[in-house]
Amino acid sequence: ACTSNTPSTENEDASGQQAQNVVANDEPGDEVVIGFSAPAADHGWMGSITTSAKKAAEQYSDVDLRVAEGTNDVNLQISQVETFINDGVDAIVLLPFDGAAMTPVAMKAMEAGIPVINVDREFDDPNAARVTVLGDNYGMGVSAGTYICSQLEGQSDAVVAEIAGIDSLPLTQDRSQGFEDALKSCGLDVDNRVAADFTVEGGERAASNLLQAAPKIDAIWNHDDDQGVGVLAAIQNANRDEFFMVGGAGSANAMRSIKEGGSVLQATVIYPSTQAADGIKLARLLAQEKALGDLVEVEVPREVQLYAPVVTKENVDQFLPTAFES
Amino acid sequence: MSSPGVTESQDAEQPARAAGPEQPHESTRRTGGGDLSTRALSLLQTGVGRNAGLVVALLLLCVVGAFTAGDRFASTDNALTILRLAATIGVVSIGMTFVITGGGIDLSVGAILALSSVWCTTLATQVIAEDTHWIVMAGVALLVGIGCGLVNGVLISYGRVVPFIATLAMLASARGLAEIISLRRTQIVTVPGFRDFFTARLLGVEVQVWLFALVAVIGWVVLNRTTFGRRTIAVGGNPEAARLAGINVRRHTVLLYVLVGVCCAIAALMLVARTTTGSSTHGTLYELDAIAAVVIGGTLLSGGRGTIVGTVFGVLIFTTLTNVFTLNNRSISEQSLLKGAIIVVAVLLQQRLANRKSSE
Amino acid sequence: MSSPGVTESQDAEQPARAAGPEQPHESTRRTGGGDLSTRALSLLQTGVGRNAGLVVALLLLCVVGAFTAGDRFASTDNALTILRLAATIGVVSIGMTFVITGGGIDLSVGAILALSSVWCTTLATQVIAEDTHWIVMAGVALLVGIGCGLVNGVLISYGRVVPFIATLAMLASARGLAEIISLRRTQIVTVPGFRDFFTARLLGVEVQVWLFALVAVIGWVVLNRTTFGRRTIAVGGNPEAARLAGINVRRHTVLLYVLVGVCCAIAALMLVARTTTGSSTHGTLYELDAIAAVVIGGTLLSGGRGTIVGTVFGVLIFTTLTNVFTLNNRSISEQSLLKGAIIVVAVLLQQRLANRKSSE
Amino acid sequence: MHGIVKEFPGVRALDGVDLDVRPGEVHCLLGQNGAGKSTLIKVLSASYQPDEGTIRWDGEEVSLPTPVSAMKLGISTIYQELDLVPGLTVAENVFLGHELSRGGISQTATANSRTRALLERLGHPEISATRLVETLSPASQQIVSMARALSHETKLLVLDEPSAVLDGEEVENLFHVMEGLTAEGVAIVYISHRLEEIRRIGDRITVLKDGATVATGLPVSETPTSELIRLMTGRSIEYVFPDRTGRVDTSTDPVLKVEGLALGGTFSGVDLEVHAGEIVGLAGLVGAGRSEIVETVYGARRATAGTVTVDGKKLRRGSVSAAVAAGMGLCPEERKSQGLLLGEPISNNVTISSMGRFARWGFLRRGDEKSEAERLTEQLDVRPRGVTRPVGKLSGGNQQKVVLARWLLRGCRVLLLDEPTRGVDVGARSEIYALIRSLADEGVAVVVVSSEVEEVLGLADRVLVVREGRVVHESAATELDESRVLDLVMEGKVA
Ligand SMILES: Nc1ncnc2c1ncn2[C@@H]1O[C@H](COP(=O)(O)OP(=O)(O)OP(=O)(O)O)[C@@H](O)[C@H]1O
Ligand SMILES: Nc1ncnc2c1ncn2[C@@H]1O[C@H](COP(=O)(O)OP(=O)(O)OP(=O)(O)O)[C@@H](O)[C@H]1O
Ligand SMILES: [Mg+2]
Ligand SMILES: [Mg+2]
Repeated sequence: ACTSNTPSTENEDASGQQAQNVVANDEPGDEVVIGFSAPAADHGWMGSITTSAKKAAEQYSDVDLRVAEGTNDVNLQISQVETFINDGVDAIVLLPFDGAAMTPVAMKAMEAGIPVINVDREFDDPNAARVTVLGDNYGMGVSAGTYICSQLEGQSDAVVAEIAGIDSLPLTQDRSQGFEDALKSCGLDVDNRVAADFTVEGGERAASNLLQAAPKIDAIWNHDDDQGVGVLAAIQNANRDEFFMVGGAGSANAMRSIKEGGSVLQATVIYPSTQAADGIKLARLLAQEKALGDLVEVEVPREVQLYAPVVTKENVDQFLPTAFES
Repeated sequence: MSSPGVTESQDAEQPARAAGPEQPHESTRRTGGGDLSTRALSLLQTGVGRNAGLVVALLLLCVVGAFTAGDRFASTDNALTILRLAATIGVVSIGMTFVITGGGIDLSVGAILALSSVWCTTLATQVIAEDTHWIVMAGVALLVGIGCGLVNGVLISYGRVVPFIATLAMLASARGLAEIISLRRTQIVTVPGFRDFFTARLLGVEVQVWLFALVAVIGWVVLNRTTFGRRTIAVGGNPEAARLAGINVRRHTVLLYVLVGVCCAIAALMLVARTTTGSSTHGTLYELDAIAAVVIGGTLLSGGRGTIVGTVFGVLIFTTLTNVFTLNNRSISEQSLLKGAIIVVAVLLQQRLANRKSSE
Repeated sequence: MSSPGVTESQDAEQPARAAGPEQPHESTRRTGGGDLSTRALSLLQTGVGRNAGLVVALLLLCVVGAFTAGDRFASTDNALTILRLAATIGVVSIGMTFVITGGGIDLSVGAILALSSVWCTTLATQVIAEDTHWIVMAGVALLVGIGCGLVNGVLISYGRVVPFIATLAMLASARGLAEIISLRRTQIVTVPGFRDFFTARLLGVEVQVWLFALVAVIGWVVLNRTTFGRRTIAVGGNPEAARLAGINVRRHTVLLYVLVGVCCAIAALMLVARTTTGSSTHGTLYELDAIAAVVIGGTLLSGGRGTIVGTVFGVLIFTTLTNVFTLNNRSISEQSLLKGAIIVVAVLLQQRLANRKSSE
Repeated sequence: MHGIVKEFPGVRALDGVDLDVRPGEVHCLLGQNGAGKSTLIKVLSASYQPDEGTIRWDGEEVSLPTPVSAMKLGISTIYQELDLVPGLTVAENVFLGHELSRGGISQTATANSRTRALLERLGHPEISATRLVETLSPASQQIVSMARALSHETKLLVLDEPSAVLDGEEVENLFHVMEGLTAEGVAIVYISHRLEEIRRIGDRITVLKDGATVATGLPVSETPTSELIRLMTGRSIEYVFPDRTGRVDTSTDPVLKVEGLALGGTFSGVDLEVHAGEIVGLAGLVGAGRSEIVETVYGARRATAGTVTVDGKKLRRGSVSAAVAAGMGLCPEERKSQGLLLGEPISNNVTISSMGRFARWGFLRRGDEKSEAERLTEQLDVRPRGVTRPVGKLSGGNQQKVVLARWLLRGCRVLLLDEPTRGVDVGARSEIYALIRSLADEGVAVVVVSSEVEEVLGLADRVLVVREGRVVHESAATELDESRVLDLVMEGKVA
């Protein structure tokens, strides 16, 4: 049985591994104050974003990380960034609730000479960030769609369902768009779509209703492994197993389940929850005016886009160590 | 009341308000009287009469569901799905009915639920439970619910903090504590027996649904047939009169918040069983959902009058609504746009029909 | 009060409740009397006296902030940051104060704000605005606010739907509509002048902060010095008596909801300028924040007594709290755990101090 | 009770009061409005804790920390303000706090039958034990309060102005019950402003003035009324109605004209004309529908038929605003729930209907407002002085004066008064009568509803008798006497 109640050992492993690839850049430098703000940690992935950012900061004796209260109110998030600016931090790592809405204040920070590292949700003006660390939401949808296409090869009448996250977020729109586009390329489409809210409970509720709506399903893509726990519970409650499911985000739970086999969950698409940790690392380099060790460039690049690979039973061992516990 | 004109014209210029009297219920009890022999019948009639609007709204929803989704809606499985989803929020709403009838309000139900679910699924609890019996987890959840309710009740009764603020504070604190305890992780249940118990079927229906039914029936009996219920209505309707009649208003208020805490704990156990997890995100926005179900059901937000049957209908209307929408593959935005309209129509319907009834 | 025992024993068994009278305010007006010559002074005293607890709570917060964060807290820039944050929710809270004083409640403020922000930033609106003047956008926002308020008000006044339910329905519908209009995308403002106006500085302070101050002052004058304010208090305190005294209670209720709609529209404009976007996610949970600020400020949730000064303090306490937390780098969970405790302490402080004052 | 002192913020409501009550007697408590009668009995029932003083029960000093402890001793109280729970049935209200239950489950049937028995004993078998209390008229609610008091093992029964909402026949009924109780040895403390009632039922009298005992244990039979009035008020008042001065000019058009007014099944076919300077009285039993008639005239209830005309202008149905704009004013029957904003200062309650006068572009001139309010409250002798006091803290009679002051300030063409002297003391009563008469003399058309036949006859120029929703008789007041009115009022009932 898998349980997150035994995280200590695995986690130590994970951070231990991170600590192993020490490079020259990790030598202590000038003291750096980094401000960090992210949306409310109301689901596992977002919680892990903050946790891994903190963990990354703890690795460095020269980083002083200031974490603001997670919030889904752009007004409040703006004021947090303003506080950081007043504070004169050396860099700001910002995962905006809404990229466009946070653009003006990011711009203000840049104008004040504070580099902003934009994580996950993009600003609508490239000049508002020094570096952008992007997960690939569209790409995630494409990966999931492509995988489902490959599994359902030749069944043009297959029923595909989608359980999205919070529907009013731009990232959900992007994922769904990517999914739809990928399915289209193999002649499939989304037959049933529901949205949950990234929580276990929401996943269970949405999936319960979805399973009633579609008496026969061939494949499900669930945007988020955290709500996936609930989705799996609902599937179990309904005694259904005629389909396979692809997850999203890549939680350790999901990966362990994939590794074990025997569940409808066959694969998951990674959406790295270490983005913010990367953001912290980049912020430190920027503030200390260092470059990325493995590149020839003397400056940190403008944009880093992370890859959204599909994890299946075959390659799960490779990803499990860096997966987030939700 | 002999003429329909009287009630109507009486409040001719009176808008609905939180603290004002509400029309539909003015005469509910009166019709409930009568001879001992015909009591059961009149009881049934009262139940339907008073809730005529809700019954009609629910029926309408079902008709729409059956028309648009056919057998997918009108199947036993689907009915059970609706009931399963209704069970958790339903139990919380029953508790909320008591608090609101008693003149209070509880915004912390969702947070208490989350804290209960987290605390009863910690590693420590589960280890003990595995060595002994899953009932330990239930005990922990209940203790957490009782504890939170006690804090709410004491703050409100003895600290004289208004319920809205006291429970808002509890909402923030309990969720914060749940996050600290769980480290914001989803805690998976491994104790055998726990999940089996709640999802086992009895006569083809899951235990959690039976549990909801049981809580509703007990709630009805307690509110309508016991001293505790009478006093709840008195405390909510006229606390000064209740005090002068010798009721310990403070203690009773504490008990009400403990009661809702217990309901949250029961709901937490049901949710843990259904999702196989405890999590600090469980029960988000339950406070609004529960209050909405209670108020739509016809309980006065200002206290002094409550109806368990109405609350059950309120919960069923909301869950059926979501179900019908999903079966029809509507987008969330359309759902919420329509939801607003449907709520208003349900309430207006309920008012008109109840007025009609009471004037007969 | 010569003996403290009196008030205590009087409500010895009376817990705080939504609909009950609240002690701290019972005698506030009385101290306000006195000679014409000393009016200004006594006014000031009343203001401080009545809000003594809030003032102390805010000061304590500031002391904590200054101690833990030093100059980073106690700087003009930081003060302005707090005020900017307070401005949006503050304007909404002023409107909410009126509705609550008038015996109602509005759960739809956040949704109205979102709908306003979306509608005034649609492509069509922006194209017209670019051709003419950004004031067009402001006009659209105001129309949306007024329209939503009108629907709320009419449903409550003439449809006799309880405010909680009517505005809950509006919450769902307005947000759904906002999502449909914006296609759930964030709409970026390109009209020149619009943002410049709201973020321009006057005497070193942004226009939006001035706007908040202006709304607060107007709100205070209207509530305390005009017939409209007097009527609001009457309608909230005893609608039946107000009606029999010749006040058109229904029309007044509609006006109150329109007023809060207008406040939401103003807040929407401020938020659009601040974020350069209109979005259906703007203003999430503002309803709870605004109600909390209003109630902490000392306005009775049951209506009939309201204080604008208290509301402003309530808003400032909440925003300062967030600011101090941010500066101090506490974990998010600890923050919400503490937040609950601080809310309770602030209310208890307010009560004790107000009681003391009134007994002098 | 000895040396009882009770202070409220700014008011010393009781300042060393003594009271002793013997078994089997009816002890009457007299005093002007605000003298402290209600406060005293609330101390007795442990609703308030006294600041000083001692209470002895059967010769032993007792302390009463909670209302329950008083009840345990056998003290039952009927408070001046109705203290029932609107959402509970009659039976549930009667047994509130000492519910009949087995293992927590209510024994509804037993409670109902015992309630029926109590109501029968009180002479009101027509009140159903299963009805919701809020649907009852105030008079019936008062009966329910009585039933509740009797449901306890009572040794001392305290009644605070129970007769205020009752009419003559009801009061007589009440007295029968009281006589039955005293015969069983129960002591009764009885508060009323109607001196003739005290003559009828009382044994001994204690008089309070400004929170202090001025006389105690006066035997009723040996104390003349004028003496009582002097003790209460400190002066001697002729308890008489003002003269009907001028002849009313009935040749001109009436100010208020009501034709064929009807309201659902409550009343129908009411015609009424009131001329300038005329006082018209509506007499009838409680529940005859008089309150409904004036409320419908006022537009507070929407008439189902008929018209109301003021100064030749027809009023819109069901609109209070239209009535007020046309110059009508109403002093409602229940001042607490219908008349006043209890938490608001006296001044705001006085000026609420004439705010326009103090406002320029919506802004109030509060100085003028306050001084006008002060002028009027002084004119009406509202006590204690000071218009910034919340009106809810005034005694019942003074609250009534505040409502009157409201319409005095507005200067009405038509004034509708529903039980204007309910709960008002003798001194204030004659002042109010004089005031009403002087208003009429200034050309106001006045309609007075009263359950006291004497009052209707003494005050009104013309009297309408209402029975079961119909006007059964109309004539000049001088053509009627009390027994004739009583006959008219009861006719249907007796037959
Ligand atoms: N809760 C209170 N707070 C402050 N003052 C009060 C309160 N209750 C009563 N008073 C004051 O105490 C005094 C006595 O009031 P009380 O109600 O006992 O008079 P009363 O003799 O019963 O008059 P009435 O005949 O009009 O009922 C009045 O001046 C009143 O204003
Ligand atoms: N809230 C109510 N609901 C139902 N019936 C009522 C209500 N109030 C009064 N009634 C009924 O309406 C009729 C008239 O009542 P009401 O007592 O107001 O008459 P009234 O002649 O004004 O008597 P009084 O003014 O002396 O109390 C009675 O039959 C009464 O029972
Ligand atoms: Mg009294
Ligand atoms: Mg009457």
